[in-house]
Amino acid sequence: MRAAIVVFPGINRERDMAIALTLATGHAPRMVWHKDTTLDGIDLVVLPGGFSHGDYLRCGAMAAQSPIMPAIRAHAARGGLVMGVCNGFQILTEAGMLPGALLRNSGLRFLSQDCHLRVENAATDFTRHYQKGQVIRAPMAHGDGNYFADDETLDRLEGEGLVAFRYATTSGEITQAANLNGSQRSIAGILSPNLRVLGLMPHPEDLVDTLMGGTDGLPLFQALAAA
Amino acid sequence: MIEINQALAASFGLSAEEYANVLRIMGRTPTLTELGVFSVMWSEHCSYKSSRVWLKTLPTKAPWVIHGPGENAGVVDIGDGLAAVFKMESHNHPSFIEPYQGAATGVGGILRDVFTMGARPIANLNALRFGDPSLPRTKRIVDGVVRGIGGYGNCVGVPTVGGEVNFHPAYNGNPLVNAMTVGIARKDRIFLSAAAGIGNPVVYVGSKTGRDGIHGATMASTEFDASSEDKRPTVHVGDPFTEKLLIEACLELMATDAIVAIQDMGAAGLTSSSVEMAGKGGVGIELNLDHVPQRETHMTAYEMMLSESQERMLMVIRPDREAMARAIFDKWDLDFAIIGHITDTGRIVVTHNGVVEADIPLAPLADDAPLYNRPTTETPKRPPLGPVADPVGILAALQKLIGCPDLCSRAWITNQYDSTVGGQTVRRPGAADAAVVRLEGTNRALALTTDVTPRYVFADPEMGGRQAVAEAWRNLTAVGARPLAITDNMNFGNPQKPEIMGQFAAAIRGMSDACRVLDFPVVSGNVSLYNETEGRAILPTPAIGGLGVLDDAAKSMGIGLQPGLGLVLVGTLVGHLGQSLWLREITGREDGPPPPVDLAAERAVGDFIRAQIKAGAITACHDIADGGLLVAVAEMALAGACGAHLDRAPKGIDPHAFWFGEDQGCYVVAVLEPDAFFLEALVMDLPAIRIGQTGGGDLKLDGVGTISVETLRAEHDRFFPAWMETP
Amino acid sequence: MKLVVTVMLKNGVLDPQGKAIGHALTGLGFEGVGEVRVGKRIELELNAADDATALAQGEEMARKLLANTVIESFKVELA
Amino acid sequence: MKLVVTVMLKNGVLDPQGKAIGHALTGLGFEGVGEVRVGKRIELELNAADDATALAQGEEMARKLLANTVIESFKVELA
Ligand SMILES: Nc1ncnc2c1ncn2[C@@H]1O[C@H](COP(=O)(O)OP(=O)(O)O)[C@@H](O)[C@H]1O
Ligand SMILES: [Mg+2]
Repeated sequence: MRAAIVVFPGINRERDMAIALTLATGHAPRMVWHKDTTLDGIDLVVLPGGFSHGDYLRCGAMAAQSPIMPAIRAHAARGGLVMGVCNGFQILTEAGMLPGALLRNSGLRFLSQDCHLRVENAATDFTRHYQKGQVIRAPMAHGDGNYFADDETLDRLEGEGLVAFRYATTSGEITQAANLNGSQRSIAGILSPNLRVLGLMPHPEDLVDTLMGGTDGLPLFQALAAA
Repeated sequence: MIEINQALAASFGLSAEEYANVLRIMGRTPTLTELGVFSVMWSEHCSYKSSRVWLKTLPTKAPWVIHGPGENAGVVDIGDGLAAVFKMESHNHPSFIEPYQGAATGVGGILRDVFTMGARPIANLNALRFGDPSLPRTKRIVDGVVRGIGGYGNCVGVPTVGGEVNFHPAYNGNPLVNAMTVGIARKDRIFLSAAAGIGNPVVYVGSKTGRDGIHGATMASTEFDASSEDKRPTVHVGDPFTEKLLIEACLELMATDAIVAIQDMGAAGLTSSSVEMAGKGGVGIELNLDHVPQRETHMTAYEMMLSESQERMLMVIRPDREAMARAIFDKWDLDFAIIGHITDTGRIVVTHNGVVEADIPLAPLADDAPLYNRPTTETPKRPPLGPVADPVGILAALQKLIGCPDLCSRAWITNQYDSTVGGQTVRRPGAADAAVVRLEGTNRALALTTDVTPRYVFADPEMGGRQAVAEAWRNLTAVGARPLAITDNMNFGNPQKPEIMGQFAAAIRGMSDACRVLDFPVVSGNVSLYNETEGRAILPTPAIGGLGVLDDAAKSMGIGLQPGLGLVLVGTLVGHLGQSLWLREITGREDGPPPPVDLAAERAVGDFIRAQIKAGAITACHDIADGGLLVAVAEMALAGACGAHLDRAPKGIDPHAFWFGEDQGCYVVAVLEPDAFFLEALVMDLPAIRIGQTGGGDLKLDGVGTISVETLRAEHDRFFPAWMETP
Repeated sequence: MKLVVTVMLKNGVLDPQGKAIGHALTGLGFEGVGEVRVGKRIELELNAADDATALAQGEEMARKLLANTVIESFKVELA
Repeated sequence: MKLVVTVMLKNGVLDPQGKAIGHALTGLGFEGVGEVRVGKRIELELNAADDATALAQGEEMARKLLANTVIESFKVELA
């Protein structure tokens, strides 16, 4: 697994992501500058979390116009793996590579706390090491994670099994209270139709070490390492 | 043209005597820009004229101290060839004027003090004091300050891992926002600010200069621009995105050999950075303001020298590295401009549009800076409290205390701060007595805390100063860390009042004693005076930021209980209710002396606790502080979602005094083998008594009653959301 | 010349900020407050050959960057 | 009736967002982009006796809640 992390100005979880990928794959990912234009020899492209371009205007809007984006699109079009986490998810929606948009959290406050995710589709290169219906814990840290799409899009995502994760209670129930940011249908992560592009808001990369409180995020990286 | 005279100098904040000194040094009437330079360099903020004589008495040395006070931040050796760089700084007044931007730029400023020394910031903390929660203004300030700290810290990607929040009416018109940053550098790669190398270029990097925060006194001089009042608020707006780029660009350049000296542009921006760099290096400096990147048009020399625009740095670099340095800043889309060079004249010379706007000898500017030994009066000692009856009972008091603004859950605040970015946060806010952050790529971790109990300092400044340092040391100890050093933020009222200066002097004495006995020197700090509104001073608040190290991050200790353990109280608890929260919240009194701190006992008990944690004998540990023993146990129960069965209070002490007294130097520990633990304590001749057993979902107090942990949680969690999320 | 690009959330996209403001206004005692919606006003100096060019450029800027047409609608005007 | 309250940062106050947008537009190849400033547009339905009352209420709302007059200026209009 040859992974690359795209470094947009203002992102800040690239180191966390590199640690998780290194742990799972045994070697350090390549760091790719947003002004680069090629992704040769890469199997997995990761768009990490943070505040690209300060999250000014709209989260991810300016990064979605970066010089590297055509190469990422081409990589996805070839069936390559792409994962966008938090700001990375926002960038993927702004770039139109995943449907919908991420609006301001419904409570209008930044949310930094652990949340629980129910794995909705375990038959992907990202989620194979989880069971469908399994509940995992992950830290969230965002101000704009409120997933929005029109009903038609939501129905299609659900119908085609493209919802990867939903916010849930510890026992796996989908409730309004567990849906901390107000996302439509409690959606926390979605997939492209070929299941090779994943966007999700919470941070599995920050829960890969018992010292930091758990390893619920590790199977995702191990699955990728084996993909 | 504006006339330069004593009246103008007075409006710039210079006294008649100070202005006479300016005239003597210059040998002529200064220009407006020169007067501006003197006024900011001799301001309380930059010159420490009221506090310097006292600050000098603080202990600042230890074998592990690499740089004590005098640099942008303190530097201590933390092993493995690494150094921790840290400092705390206040942004009190700006946060009152505009809470969001005031707090945000406070975070930005302290970050720059740390990365300017070559350290990557790895953690932020803060110490906040607000007024009476029942005032609408307090709510607005809390909301803005919390959003501002989060808005800046989250964006730059430095986890906010700890802090403290208190409420008291003394802060109604003057909240305190103290921000602390901790960074990590290789200990042989620390960057200092002393300029060197005659002819070396002086480089300006970061954001462009605007008319931000130019001294209020000048604002009133509308001659500069008749319509300026409305256009130039003194508020700074922070740009955390640019700060993030600045961090990355500076650290990238610091990995090379290009930088000779570097200094952030903080208060009094270009003036203090250039004066201090040249002054410290014993050289001269020449600036040509035509080359300063400007955001606004027609800026004068005076405005550029005094602007406090954020996210800017000044460097002296090697001339042959200019192209490489420029390329790095270009890559990060930041301004990079050579605005002058180092000279051998010992003077600062500033030109603009071909005119010399300032030409000042640096040595007298620094050496003849005012220094005041202001009169002090001692705070009278408080008489002992005497007996106080318990009007409500133990469990009712516990419920009230655990939910009161000073003790309730801070989750509403900490959940707005990104505490996990970086992936190294071992102990998040609320999980332990100090935050624990691992050093990436090592097994080591830093423990970090901020502490002071202002009501103690107010009642007895010397004991309160001592307590603040002792509590920081204790909190680091409770997570198993070796306490190394502190930074401090001295927030006081008007130093021209002898009783305020007396508080300051006594607090410093108390702090110094504690630092000495605990081997816990001061390596950096900040002083914020004149915290008064309408003649009413804040409570004296010497906030302490403590730093300790753990050789093994996996050995850090939290406060959460688990079932099946013995609960032990270590330390001498006599039930001191003076200045306790119980006294205030339950009887409405703020009376009596604060609890005494016996430094020798503090040290002995703390060293024992640390050794026991290291030996693996302890499973959870919490010091006794605000609210006393029972609140400490309740917090441990909440953190671990596990109850406890507590024995009766010992004979000879009132139960409410036992459960709620705020005696110092005490810890509650949960241990698997109490007998072995008692034996260890006995060997060391330290007081340790069994107080109960963990397990179940309730706190059961023998002879008192039972309350469920979930009931406590409901009380604990209620205040902030109920207060802040209803219009 | 100066362009003004106004960006508002489309109808049907929930606007929590607008809702919160409406709530707060009512809480402050203002009566008769109905729906509140919050959008952006972007003012930009532009050096264009003429008004029509400027407006056309503004449209393109909005479509490419200033608005996300999945959730937002926009309007471009000369100031 | 419908009120529109426009809130902009005062002149001279740094607008980091506007700065970043200007930068991005130039990066996208738009030429001649000068200063960019970003503000808020708040549209609100209001049930008031007449236009003058509505405008007066809007002013008060802006001063009390919608604008931060330390750093922002505002304008109230009827839509
Ligand atoms: N209360 C204090 N205790 C210890 N050191 C202090 C204190 N106040 C200021 N200092 C030290 O004095 C120096 C100047 O501080 P300051 O003016 O805040 O620096 P900066 O301009 O970098 O913000 C720093 O080295 C700081 O650590
Ligand atoms: Mg500094």
